[in-house]
Amino acid sequence: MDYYLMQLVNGLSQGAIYALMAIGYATIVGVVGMVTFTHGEVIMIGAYAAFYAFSFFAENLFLGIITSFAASWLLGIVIYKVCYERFFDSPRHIPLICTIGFSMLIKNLAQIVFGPNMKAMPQPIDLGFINVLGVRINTIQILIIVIVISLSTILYIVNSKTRWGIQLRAVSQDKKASALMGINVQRTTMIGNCIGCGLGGVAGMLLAIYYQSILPTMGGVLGLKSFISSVLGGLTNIPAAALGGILIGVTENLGTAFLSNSYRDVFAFVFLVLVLIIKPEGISKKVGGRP
Amino acid sequence: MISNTFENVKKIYKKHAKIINIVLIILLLIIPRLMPNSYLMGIVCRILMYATLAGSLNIINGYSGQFNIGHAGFFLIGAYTEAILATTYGWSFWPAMIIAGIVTSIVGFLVSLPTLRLRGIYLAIVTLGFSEIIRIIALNWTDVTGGPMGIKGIPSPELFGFRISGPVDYYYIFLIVGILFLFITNRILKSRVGRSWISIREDELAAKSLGVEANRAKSANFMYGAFWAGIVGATYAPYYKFIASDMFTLDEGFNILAMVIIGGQGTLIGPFVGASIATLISEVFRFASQYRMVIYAILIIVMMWWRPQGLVGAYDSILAGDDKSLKKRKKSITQKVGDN
Amino acid sequence: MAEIILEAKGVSKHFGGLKAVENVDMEIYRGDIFGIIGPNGAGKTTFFNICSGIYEPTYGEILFKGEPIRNLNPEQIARKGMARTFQNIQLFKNMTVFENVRIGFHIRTKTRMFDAIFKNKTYQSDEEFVNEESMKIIDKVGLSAYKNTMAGNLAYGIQRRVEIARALALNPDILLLDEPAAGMNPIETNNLKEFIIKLNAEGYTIAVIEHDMKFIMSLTNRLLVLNFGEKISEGTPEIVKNDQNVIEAYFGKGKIAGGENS
Amino acid sequence: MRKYLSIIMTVVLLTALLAGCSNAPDSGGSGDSDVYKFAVFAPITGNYAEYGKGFEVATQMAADEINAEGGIDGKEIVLEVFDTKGDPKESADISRRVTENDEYLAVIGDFSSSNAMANAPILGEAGIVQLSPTASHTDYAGMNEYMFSIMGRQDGEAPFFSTYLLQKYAGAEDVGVIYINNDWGKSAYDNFMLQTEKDGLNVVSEENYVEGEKDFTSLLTKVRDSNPDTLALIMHANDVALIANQVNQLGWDVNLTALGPGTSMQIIELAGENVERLLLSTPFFITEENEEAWAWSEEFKSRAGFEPTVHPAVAYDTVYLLKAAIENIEGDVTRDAVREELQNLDGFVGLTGPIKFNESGDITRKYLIMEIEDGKFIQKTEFDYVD
Repeated sequence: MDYYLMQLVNGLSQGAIYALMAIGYATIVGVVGMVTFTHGEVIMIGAYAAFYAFSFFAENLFLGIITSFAASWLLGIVIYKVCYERFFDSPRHIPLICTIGFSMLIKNLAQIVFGPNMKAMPQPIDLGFINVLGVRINTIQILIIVIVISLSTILYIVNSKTRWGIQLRAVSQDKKASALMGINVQRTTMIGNCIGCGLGGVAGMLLAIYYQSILPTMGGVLGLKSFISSVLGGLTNIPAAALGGILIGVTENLGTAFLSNSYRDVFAFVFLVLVLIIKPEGISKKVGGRP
Repeated sequence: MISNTFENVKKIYKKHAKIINIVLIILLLIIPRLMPNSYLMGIVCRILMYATLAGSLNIINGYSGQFNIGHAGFFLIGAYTEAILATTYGWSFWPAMIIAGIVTSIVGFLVSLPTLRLRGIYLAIVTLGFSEIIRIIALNWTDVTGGPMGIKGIPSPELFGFRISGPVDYYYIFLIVGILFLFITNRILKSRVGRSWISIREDELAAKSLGVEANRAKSANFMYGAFWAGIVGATYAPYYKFIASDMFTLDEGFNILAMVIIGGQGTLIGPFVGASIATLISEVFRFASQYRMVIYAILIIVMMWWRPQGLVGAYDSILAGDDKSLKKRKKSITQKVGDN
Repeated sequence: MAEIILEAKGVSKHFGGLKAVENVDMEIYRGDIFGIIGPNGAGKTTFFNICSGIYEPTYGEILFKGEPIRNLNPEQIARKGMARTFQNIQLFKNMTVFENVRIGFHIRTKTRMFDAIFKNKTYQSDEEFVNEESMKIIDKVGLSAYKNTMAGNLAYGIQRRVEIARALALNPDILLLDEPAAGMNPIETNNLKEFIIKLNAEGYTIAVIEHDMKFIMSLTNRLLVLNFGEKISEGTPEIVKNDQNVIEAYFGKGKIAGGENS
Repeated sequence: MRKYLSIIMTVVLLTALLAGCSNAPDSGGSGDSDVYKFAVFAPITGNYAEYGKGFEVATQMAADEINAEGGIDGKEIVLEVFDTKGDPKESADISRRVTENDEYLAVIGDFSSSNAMANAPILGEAGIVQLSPTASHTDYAGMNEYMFSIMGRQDGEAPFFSTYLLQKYAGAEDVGVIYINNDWGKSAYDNFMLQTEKDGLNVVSEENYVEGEKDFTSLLTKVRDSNPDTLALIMHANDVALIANQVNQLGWDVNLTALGPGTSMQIIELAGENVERLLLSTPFFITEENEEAWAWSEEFKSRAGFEPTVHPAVAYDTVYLLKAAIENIEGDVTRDAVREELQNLDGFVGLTGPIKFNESGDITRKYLIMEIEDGKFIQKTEFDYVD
């Protein structure tokens, strides 16, 4: 019994990481209205930004959060300019290919600039743990969950309470109408994209701390997982994307627990496909633009 | 500019169709004699292989407007089916190839079932998931697929007692597969079946209101595309004589997709151009060493900026978007459509 | 009395709490030109969408040639002989007029993949049939001049005609036209009216949605009036014209209607 | 009908373009030029770039050293690196390119078994040696007589690992096995399991993972549930480090042993204290005590910018192996002669230990036991190892 509880906790904490990535992903897709394959690279850049901040300045968590957020934000601007800006009226596969090309570009540049090898991530926080019902939970796991919850809350408040968040939502629902209402659609979209990227960057830093290592190619699998998680949540719904991430994490870990680790990614995908077949729009109702 | 060139080429071609056809066929047949260099022939073979593979993806993405990004999965099934039949059961290449195509097309049918309910990016993610699921199964089902050890020693095909191996011989197989693909696909596209696919791509609701059974047509379309992916996979396996699951990753699927889109969706010629460009770029920039893929990636992006509908993509399609400057050109181009 | 070709029995369609169509009965006889009118948002298009299978009715039953079709999807209904046009023109904009019409022949041809690959008899006779018949229809609708023009590049009024031509290719028992005169100038409207009457004379049963009273009064022989999703009147133009409910809907309360979208 | 023929035309045009722009291999070269040219196949880009870079640096290091000492019989060694991106299709095409150019005496590489095996028929037919430092597929070297691998056969290391390291040295009783699910991991695992059965070692749990996995928590939790006293990790350095870190996060007190990473400083750098007391089997070791290897490691680090793993070390040896083989040639230096002498090479001792090829072109290495103590590798000898 303990064993399955333990696996459940593993799943939850891994799911929390997926959730964090998925929140960023859903924000991007929600406001831009296009699917992106650059998110993995955004995550990677965030992790490397924090890595260099830790190495050159101080091993301070807040410094890490700010640097990774800022670096990914900047990358978000570039992504917006390269992959989205001129393609809002184009068929959707075109920006999609652009993002695939861009992610290839960033990944290969990163291998050249950062070096292709795996590096140890400095640990800005002490790795302690607490025991809950006989299950050991690490500080970093708690930290991740706390950050996921607080970021979702902040995002929710910004989105629903501030003027600016309302603009963001308006743009994500109808770009033309928003433009008619005097909203600067281009700028709002770009900022929305940057927020999503920034969140991805923070997720990257946390991941790197959690796994204590970074690698230029770490983004590939992670980007895919964030994509899957947010699809499960209907792609644009932020809380549902977070829930989707957690569900994927739990599915993977319980799949490993009950069956075999060899098919780990299969569990996630089969679960996803089943959900999609039963509820074609993911676990939530459609909110905002349909990508 | 490019499109003008193509239009001109087409015009010239139409004028002297017969002579050009004959010259072309002779040229195609003697290319290996003109280029006895097997490195270049190897690249030509790779281009031809990818061209047909991208073409088969184009059937799905370009002609029925569905969105498949996991084409590597179909490719894998074709390759493994042929390899298993040829090594474990000692089948000869030709029947194994057909069976590979059929098996892949059955799998294509199964994958298409969710299309009854899903569309757009949701369908895309199902195909992506399918591609990974298939790959992981191939990696783990050791008894049948050799698991991580892959399948080695896949025998070369034989034709009238000749063993076909090496790119110079194989060129003809890839060429025949490619030409057959174009020939058959062209016929289908110009029939009721092809028209129904295109009508679904352009406006599914309207197509339905005209009695086109969208779901059946989409399934058939998926099966047909998958069939050719299986055939190409089956020719791929004995060409390299060794296959393993790491040859069919998602990146490979993205690669095929990029070829289709660079070349242009919705035209038969597009994927061929895309496959050629993509393969050649990655070979020509070999001198750039570690910057090679950086250049490749930049070129993909530049291509999308410069010609989003692909180098020779269809103007006369919803896939080209709503670009006003394109619309003008559409008019002149569509004059040709009436006479087919 | 003639045979009832399309019949609605107590049809309702609810979207969540919104009652777009509520308990509507309708009978269309073979050979009629049947009109459905009502102010904007009265549920006319929704009702059409139910008849053609795009929506499934929440309650009620639709009978087409005496058969229940409520569970059929649009393509099955089209096969049974119902063709329609759309309010916001759903042409294949990137295809020529000729290609548009050819797709209309889908259900009347049989070519399958196998036939196409070998270009056998089925294929050949099908292609011949389609090409000939398409030309005939294009001529009949008066579109010969635009045969090879991209449908999306045509004027609005002509696009409507193309849509009708495409629907005629199905050789339908009934033709549903959803606001065919919308966006047309008076001359075009008049031409359209004559054209519809001509079609009717050739034996097509036609149902028309319209909110232009004048147009429909002079065109149809029977009418159904919807308001807020409910039937408020039915009968010949004469009866409807004098119905108090209709007058109220159009001139009285009609002004404040429009909170919903059909 | 017309359309598709115009397509053929485009293909022809593009082929012409291809013929024009790819610098046609100069097939005029001959064996008696004044350099010895080797082709190095490595994944310089793509997901295996980490290893490709190591290949590039290590082989160049060896070539530079040899050339600084006057080359082979006065002739310089020239290496030409070809990027294969880890894609067997590219690798095969590059192989053809090499076969058509007489200048290349032998091929060093490719990194992955998939690629090396796709190349094998092509290079074998042309009669060029493919000396892969790392291709570990059990069937690779036997594919034809021109194929060589110096990774070391797993029917050597895995039984050693089971018998001497686990049973005799560590005294393990209940072992949990985790292996990477690729050709190398699978064959090491299979050989390991055979030996454990003979040795009567109790394997309580066996799990594998797909390459690229980062999160081992659930897998470790599962293995932990079966209560092993020792974990046998069959994988490369990065993954050993990740697992060691995650074992620590789980707060699990278990003995760690590893087959595969060798004495990579990478492990210690990535996992620090968490790999303290990790036992591993290795054919050679890079420690400060082993001066030659240590100097090599320092040099590699300054050139590549990261710590060497076992892969660059074996890549480094391949160049010296070819040198030794060429020096043994008595007549003309031809591709066949290189193969002949490589096969017959005796008494060669490289950075990674003695190398002698068996019939099929594989080698069986001798292994040592190392332990990490205070962030350093220490050789262990106190066990009855029958040489």
